[in-house]
Amino acid sequence: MSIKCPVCGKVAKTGSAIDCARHMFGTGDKPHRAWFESQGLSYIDLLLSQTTEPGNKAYITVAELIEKANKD
Amino acid sequence: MKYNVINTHVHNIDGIEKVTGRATYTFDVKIPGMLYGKILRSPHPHARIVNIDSSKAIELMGVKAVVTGKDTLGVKQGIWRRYSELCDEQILPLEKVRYIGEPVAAVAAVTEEIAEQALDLIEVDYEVLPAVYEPMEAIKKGAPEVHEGVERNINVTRHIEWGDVEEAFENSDYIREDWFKCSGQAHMCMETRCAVASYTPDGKLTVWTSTQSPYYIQGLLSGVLGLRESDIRVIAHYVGGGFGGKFELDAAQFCSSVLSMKLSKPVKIVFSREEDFIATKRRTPMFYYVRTGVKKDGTFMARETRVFTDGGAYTGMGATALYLTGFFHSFPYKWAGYRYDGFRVYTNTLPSTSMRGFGAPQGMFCSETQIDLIARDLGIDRVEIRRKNAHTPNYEVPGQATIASCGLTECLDKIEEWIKSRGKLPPNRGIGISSYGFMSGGIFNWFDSPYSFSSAVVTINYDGKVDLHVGCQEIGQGSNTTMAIICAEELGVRIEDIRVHSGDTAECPPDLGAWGSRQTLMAGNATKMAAADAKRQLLEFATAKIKPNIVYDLDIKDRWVHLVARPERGLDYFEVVKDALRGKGGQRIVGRGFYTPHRKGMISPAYSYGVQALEIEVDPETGKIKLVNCVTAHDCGQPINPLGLHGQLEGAISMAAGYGFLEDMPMEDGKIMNPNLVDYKIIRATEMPETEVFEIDTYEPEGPFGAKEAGEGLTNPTAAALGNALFDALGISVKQLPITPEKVLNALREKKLEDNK
Amino acid sequence: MIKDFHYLRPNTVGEALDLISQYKDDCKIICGGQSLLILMRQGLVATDYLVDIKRVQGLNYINFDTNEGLKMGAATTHRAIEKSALIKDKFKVLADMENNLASIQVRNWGTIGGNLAHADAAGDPAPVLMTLGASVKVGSADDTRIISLDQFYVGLFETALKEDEIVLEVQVPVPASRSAAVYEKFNLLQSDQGIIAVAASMTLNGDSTCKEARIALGNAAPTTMRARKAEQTLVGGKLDDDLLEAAGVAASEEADPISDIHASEDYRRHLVKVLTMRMVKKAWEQAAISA
Amino acid sequence: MEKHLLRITVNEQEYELYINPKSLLVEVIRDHLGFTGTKRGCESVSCGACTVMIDGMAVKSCSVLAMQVDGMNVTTSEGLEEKGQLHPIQKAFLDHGAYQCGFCTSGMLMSSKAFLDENPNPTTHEIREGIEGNLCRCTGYNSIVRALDAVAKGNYREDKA
Repeated sequence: MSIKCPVCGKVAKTGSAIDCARHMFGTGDKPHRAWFESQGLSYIDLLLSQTTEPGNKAYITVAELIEKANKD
Repeated sequence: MKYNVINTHVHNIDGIEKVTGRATYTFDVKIPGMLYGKILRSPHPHARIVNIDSSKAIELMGVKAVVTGKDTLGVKQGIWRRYSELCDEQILPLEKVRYIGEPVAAVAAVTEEIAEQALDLIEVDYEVLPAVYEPMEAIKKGAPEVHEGVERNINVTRHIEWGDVEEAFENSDYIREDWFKCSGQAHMCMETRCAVASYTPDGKLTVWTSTQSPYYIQGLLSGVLGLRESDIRVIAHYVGGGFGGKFELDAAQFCSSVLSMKLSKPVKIVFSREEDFIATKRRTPMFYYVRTGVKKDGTFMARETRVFTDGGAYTGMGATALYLTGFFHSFPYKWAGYRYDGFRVYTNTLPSTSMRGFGAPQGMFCSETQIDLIARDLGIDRVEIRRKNAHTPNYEVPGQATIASCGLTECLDKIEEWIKSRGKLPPNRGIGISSYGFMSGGIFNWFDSPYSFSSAVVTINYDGKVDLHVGCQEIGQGSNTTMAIICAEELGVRIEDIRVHSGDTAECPPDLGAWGSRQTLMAGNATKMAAADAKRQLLEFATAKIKPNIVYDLDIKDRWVHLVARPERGLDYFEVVKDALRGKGGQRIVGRGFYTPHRKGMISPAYSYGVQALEIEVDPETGKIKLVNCVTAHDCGQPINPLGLHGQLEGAISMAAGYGFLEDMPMEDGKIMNPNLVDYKIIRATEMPETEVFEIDTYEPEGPFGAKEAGEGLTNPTAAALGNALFDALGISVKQLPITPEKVLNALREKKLEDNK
Repeated sequence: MIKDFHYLRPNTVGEALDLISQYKDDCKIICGGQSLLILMRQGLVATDYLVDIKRVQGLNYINFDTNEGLKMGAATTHRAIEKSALIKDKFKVLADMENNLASIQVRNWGTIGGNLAHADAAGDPAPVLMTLGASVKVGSADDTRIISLDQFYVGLFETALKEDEIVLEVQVPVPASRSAAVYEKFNLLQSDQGIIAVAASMTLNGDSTCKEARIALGNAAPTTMRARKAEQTLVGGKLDDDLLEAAGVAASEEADPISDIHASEDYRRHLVKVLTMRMVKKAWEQAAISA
Repeated sequence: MEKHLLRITVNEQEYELYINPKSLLVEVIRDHLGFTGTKRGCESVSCGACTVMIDGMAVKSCSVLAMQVDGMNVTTSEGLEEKGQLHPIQKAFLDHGAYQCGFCTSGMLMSSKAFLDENPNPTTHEIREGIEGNLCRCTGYNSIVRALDAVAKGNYREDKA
């Protein structure tokens, strides 16, 4: 199934959760940021980990939450 | 186009003074009754000032005054007069200190020695506060607050985006992520920050100082001292270097002024070299995350970049550096989708700010290093991949910039030729390349100046000598000479006919000053316009005298006023001047010119381009790098002063190569560990590589005679070229500046481990 | 700012030594002052009396004879040593070392005696002179004595000089036949002191095996030091990669370097190894072809 | 602190003055005698901006007590001209743009003069070693090397006559 952005409903071409996460990060406007906080995450801290540590930890964490959000 | 003065061999017009020791810098200024000031600085990175007791100091024989924040208006100042929240620095803070070396008090005494002794007698009662030194720490929840109420210590954020970035990534065949760390760098002007302030009972203040922008200093002093702007005269006839570190208000200027106003006596403050290292500002350290998507054939599709910069204790010009690093990180290539998010974070360290390149060297180091890695991953030639994506004339960077002239492709061709000409290199040699580009002056007006960005006044005297008054600032880059050349060319006289007046707000029109490579284009346009205005007036009289068929045009070349169509028919320039003066009732001929950019995008009216190749030799046993050759193909539009241009190029290489492998400002608990010229390494004559430059001539419609930026952008490529040369020589890529021998060695060890896998 | 002091400028060595024995701890000696004045300006050194021996008669000379060897007055400048035809001919390693010591300006005014007495472990002359088996003649008002450079350095910026003694002369014996000495420092700027510096002198037997090896390390410990373990691994050996490796490893192990902003301890040890191997090899090869 | 009598010749003019013996040569030259062409750029004898010639030798005047040059001859950049004529090295600096902000120039000129006096036919590497004690943040040195090379090659010889 193709994943929808839980905030604006955008569907990435690949439909993958990870690309949806990238979309949410990249857009990064107030509503999208708010969603991170609503999930008990911190947008800044996720950015930090993405910016400082190799690997994709932040995107993956968010992708999992998005999948979860899409399920329910 | 054949010119008489432009692009000819011209001596700097201030050369004689400089090679005979006659040039008088602020450092040399001595006036009757002058006192000497010294500044007491905080030993703590973060502390509340509870009390300052200067009673003992004031009793010391020879001490005339001690001032603290309480003796000032307590204005939080900055160049950001349009954005008051970014004006966050009290030069003598009232509440607390935020970095080691921040001023807390200043003393004036009859000698420097007594002033220094007095500092030891001032008792400051500090309440030491928890401090934070790394942006990645400062931004975490619960980190100490550098400025009260600034959440997560985030000072400014900048976002740049165009195209559909997600889609561009989806359409990419290959995506690469890299992490980089760029260090700070000291401007290290040979003349340290210094000022002589003289306040007189008539309420007027004169300040001799070492600055890149007398007009900014005049305006800023007016704000912090509560004086009328025009009652402040700022004089900077000779300036011992600037490099982006001398257009903000500094403690030498502020404290000497406050002391002088208190005493109505001249006060001189000269920073020691150590003060200049620990208590001015520095190039902005940056953490870069870069994710880039490309097609199999090397076409750049998408780039997403996140940057955290170490802002230090105050904003300085760091907010602009944060924006420009993000923009020039995309430069000089075309991207279907580009997204940049930058965060500037306060820490309890020396504030960071603009420095030659204004954020671009960091952005380009990360970009150009990754491009070489991508080229290797895809098996594409490194010149080819750059050529494929290069900016071209009349390209528009969506929503950001409109490019007119652009010689990047020609530059790449030239450099490719040169690399081929080197043939097969001996072992442990490598050549690295980096493209670059830069702005020709920022369109930004954070200062909210009501004046034109640049102005010029040309006055022709009875004897034909021309007085050119400009507000643009000579700091060694040769702007006085450039303006003299432009004026002489436009007016049709010789360089020796021009006398340039600059560096004095009482004599010269306002001008934003020497930063962002703006003067050749902006002050150059103003000067050209003023000269044209004066020439028009001369030609009116000449026309009346020659009485040509009115379809004929007149012009002046090399002091000969003539018909363009029949050059032999004309008059001597000096005769025409004499007649014109009489015709004007004895008034000297005065021409006015001014320039302010309009409808030129977000950044600059024009962009320079180039490609640099750096050949190095590495000792694989020690990791030591030796610079061998540095060749640059350079599109700066129409060169105005070739001698000055070459000097700018070589100077930029020495400074930028230093950034690449030598210069760093390591800290422990907020304390800079190398605040002296023994431990802070600067390239000396023996470390400088041979240099060669190919001028790629283009014509920039927005620039005077087609000229554009020529000195600052050259700081952008060298660190990247150095890293890429190491990659070429040994196949290792060091992503942390500076690239020290130890880092090279560690990278070699890691490579061995991987190769053995 | 420099603290006030009484300035004394004796004309003869005798006068100088009398003043020093009179003021002892209360006086400091300045010769070239290229290092001392920096410390005084930083307030790290203050003194009541400053005795200036820069122009004292009879401290500025370079002599050589085939029995006594080389003798240099303490006030001989670095530049004089660098330029001396005699030294270029008999002790090329000294001239080469001087040529890379700081800048011409410093070499023009700074002196060999002052440099050795300053006892900076990163100083260039000490390791070279050590490998050449040099000694210093030191004197007080009462008498003079000879101290081998090996015994001269006792701690960080500390020498074996008594409070009333000064360095008068540097003595270098005539090099043995089939011997050669070389020196290299690792730095980022050519005129800098070494982050690590290594000097080596090799003396060979007729069969080109190692008869004697002297290795000295600069900036690898609180004082300039001999790498004796490394030397021992070489004695009797033939020049090959394993032996060089062994000597390099030994030197890097007996070194006692610090970590600072210029290099970590590990990296310094690595440099000791690399430079030791290079210097031993170079000296060995030069000795082999030397008469 | 008792002052000492200093007899010193600067740019061929003899001076006698009483100074605190801790005065550095650069302080006497700049502050007492007013030859401000000589600059100061550091406190660590690193930058060379204060370079002067003492009896023909290039020396950093911040690294020497004035009393140590008692009775000696000092030349600063102000002493290079002869009868209003620029010295060949000064002309070469102009022709080659071997200065920008100019703050290091006086010291650079004195190192250059002393170096070429001693070594009139240097290689370019020797020239680089000759000025390595002088920092310049503006030029990258190569224009200075070209200027000195031109003087050494005799391009300004007619000026020397």
